[in-house]
Amino acid sequence: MSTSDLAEESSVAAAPAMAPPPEVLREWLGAMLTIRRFETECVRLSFAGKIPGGIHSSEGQEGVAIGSIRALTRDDVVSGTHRSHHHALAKGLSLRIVMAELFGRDDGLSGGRGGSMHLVDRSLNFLGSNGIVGAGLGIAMGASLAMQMQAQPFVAVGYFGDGGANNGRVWESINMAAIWKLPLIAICENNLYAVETHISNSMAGDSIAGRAAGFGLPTVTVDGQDVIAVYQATRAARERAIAGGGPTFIEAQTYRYEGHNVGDVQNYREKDEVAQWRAERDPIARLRQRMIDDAMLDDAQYAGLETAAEEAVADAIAYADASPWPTGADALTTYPTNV
Amino acid sequence: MSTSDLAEESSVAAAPAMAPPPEVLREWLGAMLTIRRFETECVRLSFAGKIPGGIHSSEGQEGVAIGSIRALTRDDVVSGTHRSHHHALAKGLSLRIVMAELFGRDDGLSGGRGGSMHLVDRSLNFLGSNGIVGAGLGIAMGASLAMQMQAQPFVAVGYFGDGGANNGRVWESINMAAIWKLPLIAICENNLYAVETHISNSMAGDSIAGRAAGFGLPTVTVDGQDVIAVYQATRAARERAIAGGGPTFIEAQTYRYEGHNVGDVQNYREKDEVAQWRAERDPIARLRQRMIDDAMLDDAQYAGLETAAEEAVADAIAYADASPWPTGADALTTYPTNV
Amino acid sequence: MPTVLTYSQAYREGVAEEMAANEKIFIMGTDIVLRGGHFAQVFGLGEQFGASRVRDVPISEAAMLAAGVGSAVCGMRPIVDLNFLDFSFGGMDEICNQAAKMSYMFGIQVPLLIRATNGIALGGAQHNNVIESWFAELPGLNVVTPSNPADVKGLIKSSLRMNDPVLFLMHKALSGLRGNVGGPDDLIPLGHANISRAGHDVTIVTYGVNVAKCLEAAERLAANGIEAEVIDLRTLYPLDRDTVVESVRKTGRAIVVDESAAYGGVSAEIVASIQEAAFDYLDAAVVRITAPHAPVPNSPALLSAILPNSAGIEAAARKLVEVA
Amino acid sequence: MPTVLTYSQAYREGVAEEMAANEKIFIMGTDIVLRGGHFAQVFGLGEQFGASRVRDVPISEAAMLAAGVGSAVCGMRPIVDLNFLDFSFGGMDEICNQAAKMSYMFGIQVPLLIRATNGIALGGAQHNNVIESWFAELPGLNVVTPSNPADVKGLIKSSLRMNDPVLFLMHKALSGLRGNVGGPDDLIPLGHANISRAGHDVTIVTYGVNVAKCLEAAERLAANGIEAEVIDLRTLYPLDRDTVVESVRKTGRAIVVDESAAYGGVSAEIVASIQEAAFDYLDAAVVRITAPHAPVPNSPALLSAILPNSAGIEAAARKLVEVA
Ligand SMILES: Cc1ncc(C[n+]2csc(CCOP(=O)(O)OP(=O)(O)O)c2C)c(N)n1
Ligand SMILES: Cc1ncc(C[n+]2csc(CCOP(=O)(O)OP(=O)(O)O)c2C)c(N)n1
Ligand SMILES: [Mg+2]
Ligand SMILES: [Mg+2]
Repeated sequence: MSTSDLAEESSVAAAPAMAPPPEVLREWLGAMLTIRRFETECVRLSFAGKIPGGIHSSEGQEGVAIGSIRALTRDDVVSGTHRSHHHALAKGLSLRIVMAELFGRDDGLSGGRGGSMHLVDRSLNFLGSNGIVGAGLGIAMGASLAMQMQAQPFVAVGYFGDGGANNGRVWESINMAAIWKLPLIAICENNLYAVETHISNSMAGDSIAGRAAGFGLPTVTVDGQDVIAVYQATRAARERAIAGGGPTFIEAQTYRYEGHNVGDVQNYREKDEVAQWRAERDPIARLRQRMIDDAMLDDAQYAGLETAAEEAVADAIAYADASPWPTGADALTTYPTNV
Repeated sequence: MSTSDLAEESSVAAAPAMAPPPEVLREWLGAMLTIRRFETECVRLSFAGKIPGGIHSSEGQEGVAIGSIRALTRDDVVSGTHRSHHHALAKGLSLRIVMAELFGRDDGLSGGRGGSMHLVDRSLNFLGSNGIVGAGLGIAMGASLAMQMQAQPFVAVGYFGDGGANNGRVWESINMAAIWKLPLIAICENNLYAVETHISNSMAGDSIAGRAAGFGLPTVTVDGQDVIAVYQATRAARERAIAGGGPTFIEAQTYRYEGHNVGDVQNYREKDEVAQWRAERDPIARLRQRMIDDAMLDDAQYAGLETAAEEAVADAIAYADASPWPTGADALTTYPTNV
Repeated sequence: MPTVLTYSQAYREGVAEEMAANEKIFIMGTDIVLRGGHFAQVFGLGEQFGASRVRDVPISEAAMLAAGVGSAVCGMRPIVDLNFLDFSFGGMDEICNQAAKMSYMFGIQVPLLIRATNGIALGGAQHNNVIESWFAELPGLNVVTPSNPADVKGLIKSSLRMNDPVLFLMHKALSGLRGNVGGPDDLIPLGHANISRAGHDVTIVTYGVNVAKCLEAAERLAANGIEAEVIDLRTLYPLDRDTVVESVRKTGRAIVVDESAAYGGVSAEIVASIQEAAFDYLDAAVVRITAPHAPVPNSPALLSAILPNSAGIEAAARKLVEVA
Repeated sequence: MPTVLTYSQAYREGVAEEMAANEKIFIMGTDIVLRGGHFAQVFGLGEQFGASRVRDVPISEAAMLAAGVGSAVCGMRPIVDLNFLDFSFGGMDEICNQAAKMSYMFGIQVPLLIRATNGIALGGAQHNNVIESWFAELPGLNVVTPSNPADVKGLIKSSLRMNDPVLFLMHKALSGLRGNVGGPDDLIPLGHANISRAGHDVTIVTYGVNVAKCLEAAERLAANGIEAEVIDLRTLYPLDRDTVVESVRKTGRAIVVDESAAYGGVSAEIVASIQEAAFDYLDAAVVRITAPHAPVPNSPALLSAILPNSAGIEAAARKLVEVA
């Protein structure tokens, strides 16, 4: 594993909830910069034909991933969506090995069997991104059941989108977690769009969080572009879950800067809208500014973080590019193997 | 069609919402008595082996079916559940032909192809009972879409149970009806149990209606054992829908007197509980008392209704029993037939 | 002295033994705590193992299966009791896109057992979909279809020790069938067909409820000098093609009996496998006996018209032996 | 002058013509109004027909299919565009237990068209389930699998005039394929296979994306004196067994090519049907060429290892002609 990977900080969860110390915030900033760099490079590499099938960029949503996953320990489980590079990297998956998987190469997480929507690292308790809307939350719910039954002091986090909030199975899982008081944190990344469809055209009711409240579990709405706010909400949810208080529903209001997938024409939103989110609410810019204001960061330090991010991603790309293609032998095994 | 069938009263929907006249209430009372007699006889006939596969008795829930369906016209569509004899009979399906279907005979609604969970009458716009929890609501939702698109002044009513309220597809359909403002009336017959499972063990949140409210549509809770209250709620919902105001969610609080299915041991509830519902909240007894109090009914009239119900059901049973078994030819056709 | 149990009781006993031996096994399903499931297949286990290990769930097929998948990859060995196999429709993604795929995509095995009641009986078209072949066809799943109490017990015990998903399908019409069952250590491995009756004139391949019908036909054929070999597949995946092919190489004639509609499915796979591996030994085309390509009716009068029966099997075998 | 369109455009043109002719037809699907679907298969129709007849829906597969079933039985002719066929998992009950059953149970026909993208390409295991055989096997559904733009247009027009449910499956890898298409009155009926190439030495049966691979193999075989007859099934249900059987009776040899995993499915049905109706004409066992029994990988390097290819088809045909 490359040393530049975004190691998941299990110590963070023990830090005081309200004011993460400067070195912690600097790590978060660097991690968000790394994710952003990773994603912008992935878009470029998709167009260049290096990433077969393309990706769903999480650019703009870095704050949700880092804010929530930095509130977890390594033992806590994370289960993602089709748009999960940020979750995977936040959980500490190796940049190199993720990139190799995106490239379809032998050194990838799954030797090329998975791809962008199927990233996984069992040892880091990242149970996978998921190609199917709503499915990742269900797996997290099941994981939280296992934790409860085994009396483990862990939680499971399941992500889904605003679009996913219209999928019935999501509410089935929320209900099950609520009746059994499972240590589940359901995080809805509401980025306003499901592909081209704005939430106002697909969803009735006042808000996703409002809908969730009817399912009898604590529900919070958080500014997903404020990494510290996301951290605090997740931290509180984790504490409640570990104490036996059951699941929490977090609606994180966020935004994706890129199209739904690489090549999306984006005729469904104004260029201005994207520009405004970038200019006014960017999670990286806001944390940076806050830290500068609080004298936790200077320009040189920030430049250093940027450079480190660029270098780490460049290193991952070089690694992936050098990795051989998998041979067919593996794909030809029958499944289940029953061994 | 036997003249004793519970003809659906399209005139009723034009009557004043608040005080149905005595002759209308007497018809309702007779219809509820007929359903009750039908169901108690069906239980007996199931044990006697006359109804292969048994039934799900709606005894106790007559008020929901009559109250809601008497607020509809013939053109309004109804789509039911596994427990739908009351809906079918309220919609005016022939007692004889329904009974013949339960018997598995050639003169049944579908010549024995359907059975208790698959009753249908297209000409009366009863689009079927349904063996699958939650499915009937979806069909009603689709029917209401067709009405809206064809600018027809009709509504569709879809029923489901408290158990069904935990099935994700129910909420998908509610959401879709709400965003498109479809003329759908979703009626949850909350009889507290799904087979042996009490709602408190399967459902998180304060109430089903409360859950529904988060989906952005008008929601009412009604005493399902008060047939007039159900009528009024449905009437109001229908008026709103026809006026373009979209769907309504009605939670009708009711109770089933019999087990889930014929033979259910019912060790999950106290005998007292059933006795209490029968004694204190029975929809037939309550309407009878109210009519007697208001001098709309005397004992002789009531006895007459009882006798008529008994005779109609006896007639249906005799008809079914005399009907021949279907021959296999029909079952051997390939489907789809593509004709 | 051998124990005689019903098909349902054999399941319960097998599950109870495995649950006692392995505390990671637990059950989720609708109405299983008191009722013990629609076929009383886990009756009493609620009391025996308590509310944590025997759980009533809401009517949320997707969520109960997701709970199964998620808990299976985090240390538990869930049994999700789907009640009727038809209800798998509500959680098809969890079965086919999650449970079935993780081993291949992630290298994470999913020790999830899904029990369901399959097969044709009363209840109408929506409760009698014959779709076991779907799961056998889909890479990543094991499919077990026992025909008698002994096999139920031996196979459920093996299934509960598998590390990959297993669909354990119990035929509606067999639940009351009585028979001897094995002891705590009698396991039947997946992927091994059973020669229910030996014979050399014709091979009859089947599984589940039709095994008894084929044996009945075979008895009558024997009275007429025709010795049929009846093979009970026991598991549809893994599929024991070897036993089938070996038999057909001996008899030169084969009949496949299946309740499914007359298109594809397990029976077509058996036919295709036989002709691939035993073409030169075949004296005549392999005969399929299935239900027609139509939904399943409710009336007993119609049911008996569509289901394979022993007279039809007997007649087909007789004809096959005569012509070839 | 004939019109040349892509496979996706041919669909759009067929749908547009039928929508113009029949105001009951409308479309529901995710992201179809502006994007025109993931493969631009209805690009522009949102603008042409307006928001009532071309509707973006929430990601609610069960509800969009239920909306289809319910509206279909109340006078409309809905097209539910499922995007990837894999997403049918979320509305399987609506397809298989509702749409497919009403005609039989109720005598109510359901003129519902479900469009989906099927077949194997990039995207990983969860977006590449080969399950078209499931729907062909399940009584009550028609299944259409066009292999070229002309067939797309002719078949979608016929499908939109059917009174029973149709699954219209368009292969991912074909969406950009260009070819001539017919005019407004050129309909291709369901249930009629197409002899894509005539020949007398060996019959190759296939559908969808593999038709081109088989034709490629046939050309190379012809250069070596072997004349292969290539049959494009066009629709999996109704299945045109007659055309297949007639061909095999002539050639005495058959190969079935299918992307599905090596168990059951359409290819097994074809093998079983051939040997049932042409056993005495067969010089050798029918050969199946399929993908292995494993989920579908994402890497192009692995994909090419699992998919049938023209070299493999050619080799199989050559061997078949040599040995028999
Ligand atoms: C069950 C299912 N239906 C449809 C899709 C196709 N699809 C993939 S992503 C997506 C949009 C998801 O929107 P949202 O949940 O808001 O997540 P976002 O893309 O905004 O991160 C759709 C429709 C899918 N993968 N799974
Ligand atoms: C999708 C599905 N899951 C499970 C069942 C089995 N089942 C039939 S009725 C029933 C209970 C339904 O409870 P509820 O919705 O409250 O209706 P009630 O029986 O009380 O009328 C169950 C679990 C089914 N028919 N469909
Ligand atoms: Mg979104
Ligand atoms: Mg109930």
